[in-house]
Amino acid sequence: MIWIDTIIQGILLGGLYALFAAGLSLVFGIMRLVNLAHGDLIVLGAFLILVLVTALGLNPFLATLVAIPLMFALGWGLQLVILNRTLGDDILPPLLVTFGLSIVIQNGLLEGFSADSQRISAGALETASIPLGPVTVGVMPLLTFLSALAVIVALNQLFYRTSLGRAFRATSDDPVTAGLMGIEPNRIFAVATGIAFVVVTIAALYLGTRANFDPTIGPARLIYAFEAVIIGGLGSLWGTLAGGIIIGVAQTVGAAINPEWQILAGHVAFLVVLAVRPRGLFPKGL
Amino acid sequence: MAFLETRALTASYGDFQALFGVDIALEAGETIAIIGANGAGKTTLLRSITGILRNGADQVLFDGKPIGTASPPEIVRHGIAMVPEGRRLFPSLTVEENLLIGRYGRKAEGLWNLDTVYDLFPVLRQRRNSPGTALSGGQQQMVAIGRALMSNPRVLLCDEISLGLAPVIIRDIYAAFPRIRQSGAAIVVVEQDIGQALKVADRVYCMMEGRVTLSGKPADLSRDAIHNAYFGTA
Amino acid sequence: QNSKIKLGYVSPQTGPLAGFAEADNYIVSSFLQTTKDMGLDFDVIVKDSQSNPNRAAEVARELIVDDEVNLVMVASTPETTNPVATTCEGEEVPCLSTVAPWQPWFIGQQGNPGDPASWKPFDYAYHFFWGLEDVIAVFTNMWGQLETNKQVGGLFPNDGDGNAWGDPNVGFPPVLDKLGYGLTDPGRYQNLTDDFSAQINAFKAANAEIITGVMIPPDFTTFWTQAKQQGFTPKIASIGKALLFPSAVETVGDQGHNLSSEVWWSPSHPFKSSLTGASAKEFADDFTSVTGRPWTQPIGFVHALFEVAVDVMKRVSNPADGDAVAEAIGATKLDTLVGPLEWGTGALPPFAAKNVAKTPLVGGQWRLRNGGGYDLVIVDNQTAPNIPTGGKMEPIA
Amino acid sequence: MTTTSQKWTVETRTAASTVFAVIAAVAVIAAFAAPLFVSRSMLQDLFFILTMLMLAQNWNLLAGYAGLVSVGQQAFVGAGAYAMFAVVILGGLDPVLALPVAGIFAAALAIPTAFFVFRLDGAYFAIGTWVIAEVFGLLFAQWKALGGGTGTSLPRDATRDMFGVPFVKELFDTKSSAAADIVTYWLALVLALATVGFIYWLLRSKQGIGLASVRDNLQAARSVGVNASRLKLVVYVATAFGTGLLGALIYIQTARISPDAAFSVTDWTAYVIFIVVIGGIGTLEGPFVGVLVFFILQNLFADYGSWYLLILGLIGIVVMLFAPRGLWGLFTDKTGIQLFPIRRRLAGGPLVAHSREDTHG
Amino acid sequence: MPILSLSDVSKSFGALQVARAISFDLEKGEALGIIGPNGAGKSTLFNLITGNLQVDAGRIHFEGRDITRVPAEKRCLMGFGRSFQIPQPFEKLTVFENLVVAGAFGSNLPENQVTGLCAEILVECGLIDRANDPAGSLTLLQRKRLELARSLATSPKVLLLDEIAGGLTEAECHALVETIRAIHARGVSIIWIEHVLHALNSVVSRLLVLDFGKVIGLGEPGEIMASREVREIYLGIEI
Ligand SMILES: Nc1ncnc2c1ncn2[C@@H]1O[C@H](COP(=O)(O)OP(=O)(O)OP(=O)(O)O)[C@@H](O)[C@H]1O
Ligand SMILES: Nc1ncnc2c1ncn2[C@@H]1O[C@H](COP(=O)(O)OP(=O)(O)OP(=O)(O)O)[C@@H](O)[C@H]1O
Ligand SMILES: [Mg+2]
Ligand SMILES: [Mg+2]
Repeated sequence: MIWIDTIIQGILLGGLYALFAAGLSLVFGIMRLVNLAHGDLIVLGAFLILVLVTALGLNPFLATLVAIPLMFALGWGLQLVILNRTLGDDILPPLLVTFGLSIVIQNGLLEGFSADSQRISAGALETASIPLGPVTVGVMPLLTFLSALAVIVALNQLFYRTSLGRAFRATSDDPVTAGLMGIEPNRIFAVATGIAFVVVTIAALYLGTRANFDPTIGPARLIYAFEAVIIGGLGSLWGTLAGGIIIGVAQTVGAAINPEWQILAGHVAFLVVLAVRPRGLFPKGL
Repeated sequence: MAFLETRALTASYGDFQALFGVDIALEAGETIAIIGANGAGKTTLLRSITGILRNGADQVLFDGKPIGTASPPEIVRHGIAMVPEGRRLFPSLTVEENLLIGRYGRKAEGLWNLDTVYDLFPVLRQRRNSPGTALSGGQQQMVAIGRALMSNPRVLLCDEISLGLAPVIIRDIYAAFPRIRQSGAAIVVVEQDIGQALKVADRVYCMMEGRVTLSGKPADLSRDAIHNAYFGTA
Repeated sequence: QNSKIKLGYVSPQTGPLAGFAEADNYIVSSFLQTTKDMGLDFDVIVKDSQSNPNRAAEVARELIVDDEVNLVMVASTPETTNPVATTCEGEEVPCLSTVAPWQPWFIGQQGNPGDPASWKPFDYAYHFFWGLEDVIAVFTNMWGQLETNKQVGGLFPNDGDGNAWGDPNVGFPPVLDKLGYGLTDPGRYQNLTDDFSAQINAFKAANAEIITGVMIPPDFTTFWTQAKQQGFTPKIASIGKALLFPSAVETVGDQGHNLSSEVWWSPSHPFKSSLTGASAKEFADDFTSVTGRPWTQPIGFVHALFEVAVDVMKRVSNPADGDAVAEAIGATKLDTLVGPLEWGTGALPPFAAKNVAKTPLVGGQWRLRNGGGYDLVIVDNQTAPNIPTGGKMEPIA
Repeated sequence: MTTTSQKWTVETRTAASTVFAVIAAVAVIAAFAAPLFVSRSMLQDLFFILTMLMLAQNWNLLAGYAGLVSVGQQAFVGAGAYAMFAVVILGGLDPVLALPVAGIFAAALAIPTAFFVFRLDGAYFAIGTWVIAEVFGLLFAQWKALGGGTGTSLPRDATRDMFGVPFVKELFDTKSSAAADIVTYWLALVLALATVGFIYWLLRSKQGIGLASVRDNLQAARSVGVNASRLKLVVYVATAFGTGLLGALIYIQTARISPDAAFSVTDWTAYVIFIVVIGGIGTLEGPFVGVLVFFILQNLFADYGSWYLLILGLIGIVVMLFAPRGLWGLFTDKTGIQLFPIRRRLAGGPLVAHSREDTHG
Repeated sequence: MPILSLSDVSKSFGALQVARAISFDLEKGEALGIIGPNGAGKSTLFNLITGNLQVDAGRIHFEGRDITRVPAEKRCLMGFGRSFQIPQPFEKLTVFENLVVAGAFGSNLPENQVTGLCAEILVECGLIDRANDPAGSLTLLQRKRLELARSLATSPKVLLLDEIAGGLTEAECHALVETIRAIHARGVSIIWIEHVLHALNSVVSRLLVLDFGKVIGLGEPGEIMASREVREIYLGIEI
């Protein structure tokens, strides 16, 4: 009984991590860009939604819809102006630049919003739940999980059913030859980052409504997102979902044994998967 | 004025200079061949034309316009398409997707579309849903050519399309050339297979160590002259 | 005294603990104004720990070595006070700290926290605040006002506060046991955990009607939200640290009604500043009118730090004599904005008596205001009857 | 092969390096004498500079020379520091003697760690090392005898009676804490010399040129007999040793430890990466430049709180975008000056070109 | 006993089979030539022999020992030296340093003991006047010479040469042949992949023909060149 609940809560938590990770996975998969600012960008998105909610009195879901185009434009511009210059074989430039960005975002938000804990209010939804047989499932966690699922299905559709998706994959395979097809790799990358920022905004909605956030909490969640991406396998979005779920379930199961092991269990699951499958569960090209 | 022209074209990879003032000219509808030993700079020449290597603006002219500083996608929009050395199919795309992506940057109307490419290389129609890299080398080369044709180019650059192919397959591929010429495209073939090159080309340029050492009509070139141009004189 | 007296002050002005330091500017500038008016020549050098223990130790060293301050003051959570106090002790410079229960402050600075025999008092580090025994008393007094099954669920993280609260010798467990409460303590969790289902399941299984613990605000929100989703609603939730600030309570929306917490200072405390003579109420009102922000508990204590500093410096002939200053701190007897302070006398175990002065603690509940927002109402004062209550303990609906 | 008995020799020195060697020797002597004539605060600044320099040199060896971009070096800082606390508090050892213990402990941890992370490449390696460091932090947070998540402080007497402190106290006639500062400063100075000396020696040795070849072309290096994975492992373990030892030294001075502080990715890896990259990765000189820049920035702006960090972030971004080889890279590109030359120049013998006919007789 | 022996060595890249059950022996002191069309799998075969690639199936023996799973660097120490078809210099090192790496690691000697050896090889390969220049600044021909020089510095027992004569003038080609003959005369066994057949045939005593990863001929150069199959494959290149 308790174990079923533990697993279900773990899967739902995994949905949250997968949602955090999906944008990262997209960017990592297409341009091998390790974005250390991803966690802070989610926090930035949450603040944007918060501002829209408080300033315009919008419902958080509506506010997210308003935030999405803004964040898309931000991602697009960021990639075009800064991140494209860092791409290449060497992994250090993107690492350092996005780390710098992470510091800039965190401290910029601190200046703008102070260190106060904030939360986006989702009203009665916050504590609503649905009884599902022996377990009770919170509506927000469920929505989070379903959103993660929807994001991953949508990204897969985009990837495998559209001409833009073909261009993404081609550029990711071989940017030089993609250029010979008339694809501008820099613009394609900018669009990809823009889309990743849309996913970031959706993640921000759930980060902001789930619990408190403040300008400094980004990095703590980043590592789980990275773990999900890596054990999922480079470029596999379903893998990212699976990776998120593995970490989520490992955490709740670890906690059920003893809360001391909760976070450790997630990391250990990550290391175990890597020891067995260094390229992740579903590496591209298999 | 020639249709596509390079003037005193130079190119380097870092410290290493690969081209030293190359002049070639291509007339509309014409097919030229560029031959030369390994490392002579043939691929480098094509990479310069397609904008992968950037040059001085006036070092490459197309229709009289300087395009030396244009990026590869801009070159594609001008109507210059390339079949790159080593085929370079996109491994995560199927055969059909590989073909479709050829239209991404230039959706010009013309003879070539999925159907006509499949007519040209019927075997591809059967394999349309396999990953491009699961094909045999010859079939991959067909995809690479088809992919370039999908943009209905005005100039088609082919880099060593017979490389690594069995003689029969090379025959099949070159058998497609007359149809490509009929569609109006001018063609540059880079070949090490001199016999093949001489057969399809209207004119031939021979390169050695980054320079053009010989040019002319196939019929006018003697074996010895080609040999000298290839390896230098003793 | 004609030479300038230099005070160093370390607090977490940025980073996750910044809420504790939000009144610093206000307090320091009004302090400088007041002392100037009194004809005293004080200089205050403020350093930001960035909520980072490494940085806290580093800036403490800067204060001592570069700025050669006469007294180091530090406030807010063991993560800030302990590195600073340790540094001062090593440097033989007097240090005055507050806003951390005395156990994590004192025991946390001992080489081997597990071995009480090895604990030693400090020569230069002095502290004033309440201790775990006080918060335990306050919480259990509040619980005693209501009818419950006496089953308690504990939420103690693996940090300075959590380890002290959950400690089997000095923390909650032995006292609750003695008072007949059953404690379910699933274990120390890490801060910034995303899921509390293990704890919720354990509490449900134990049928806990009371929840207690010392949590950081984001974790409490996560826990409380998830508990509600899982249909777990205790009658009482008395949580330390997480519920200090109104903004933190507001983050749980309407679900914050009747959450209870420790109250170390409020505008209704019947104390006056020894510096300005302002009552707690006047002080809080002035803070709000100057900064536009609501009062919070730490502001009284930060002010009190400066009160003690002035009092001590008045009593020493040479402020640069660290030993004399330290001795003077130990001899302080002062009525401050947070209550009367006196070292060496309080109800403390012998090892800590020298370095710790205790301040009163009462219990309060957050009540949802009609127009939105929360009020902190003091509901239990058995531990300090001179602090008036504003109501009675109510169960969570 | 014809073996003519020409006297071929190899040179590495350059004019600049000779001049520099002289200046450096003077500087080192001055540095040792520094406690005589600089203020205590200056001494502490120097200690900070030296420790950051060593962390940076270690990371530079790892990432810049062996291509192992780790973002998890805090694992070894923390492990070394905790090892020191453990042997001092629980074992009663002198903190100075605890230093090598800390280094060995960190190196010993590096071996099982390598088992995991060496299966990974590039970005995966980077994230893998980060996760391992988190795991270490969480595990040490369970060590109740050292305070668990609360952390603990070094007993006052431990540093007061530390090796050399009573002596220095006598010698300089100061209080214990100042004497301890002098001792830790000297230790840092000796270690810094040893670190730079070791790295320079390594780079000039056979193993160093092997590393350089691996960095240039892994396949070709293996084909001429360079055991790339062993070299990388050796470097990884050696830097773990150095980093762990440093962690212990730093925490002798800080005297208080907690898992969050000792395993802080920002303090022990991010700033270090910043230093190396600003200065110039893959050069011995780069970390010197970087640490000075970092120190100056910190002194100028650290009191501005979040603005300081914001500026630091921006500078990092700008340098990476516009001077990816760092400030020292810019300087050498302009001047060609190298202070630690590792080029082996062939000299002697008739360096005139021989035609083949000559050699084959 | 043959110095090198391959039995049923196979290798695929995904669906592409580049070595199909290749078996042959190399006698000690022998010089063997390999020819075949582009993409036949010649360079891949070298990579399998030197351990830069792992075989999918089959065994490789060196001096009677099974070395199928021995890593590349160990094989080099055992006595394999190779050149790469596409030169792979250590670009940031000087020409001399390129040889020092090979000499010190490949022959497992202290660095200072290989100075003379490296210098002599540079003289022999005509690179001595570029000794102190970064290898990245060499021209293609010099890079190819560096490949040869570097492989010699490892003091190989078996030397694997991959297309080192392409693009040389007659005179240069002649000098190269002389150099290789001299190396051969010192007792080094040689396998040489080359399209320049006249150069190849003046050194090797046997030819192996690869096509689509299969051995389609192995024997005397004269005999092999006479076979119809081979002539057909080289149809294009014979002007
Ligand atoms: N990316 C590169 N970096 C450095 N040098 C290069 C690069 N690509 C080619 N070169 C060099 O440039 C010269 C010309 O090469 P290019 O590829 O143009 O020759 P090619 O005539 O196409 O030869 P092949 O017949 O082998 O294809 C060669 O010496 C080659 O080594
Ligand atoms: N790492 C690799 N991954 C996938 N395919 C490869 C790889 N290396 C080589 N190939 C393919 O294997 C085949 C054989 O290549 P190889 O280089 O062995 O040919 P070769 O006989 O040396 O040709 P050439 O005469 O042109 O040098 C080619 O089709 C090549 O594209
Ligand atoms: Mg080419
Ligand atoms: Mg080859």
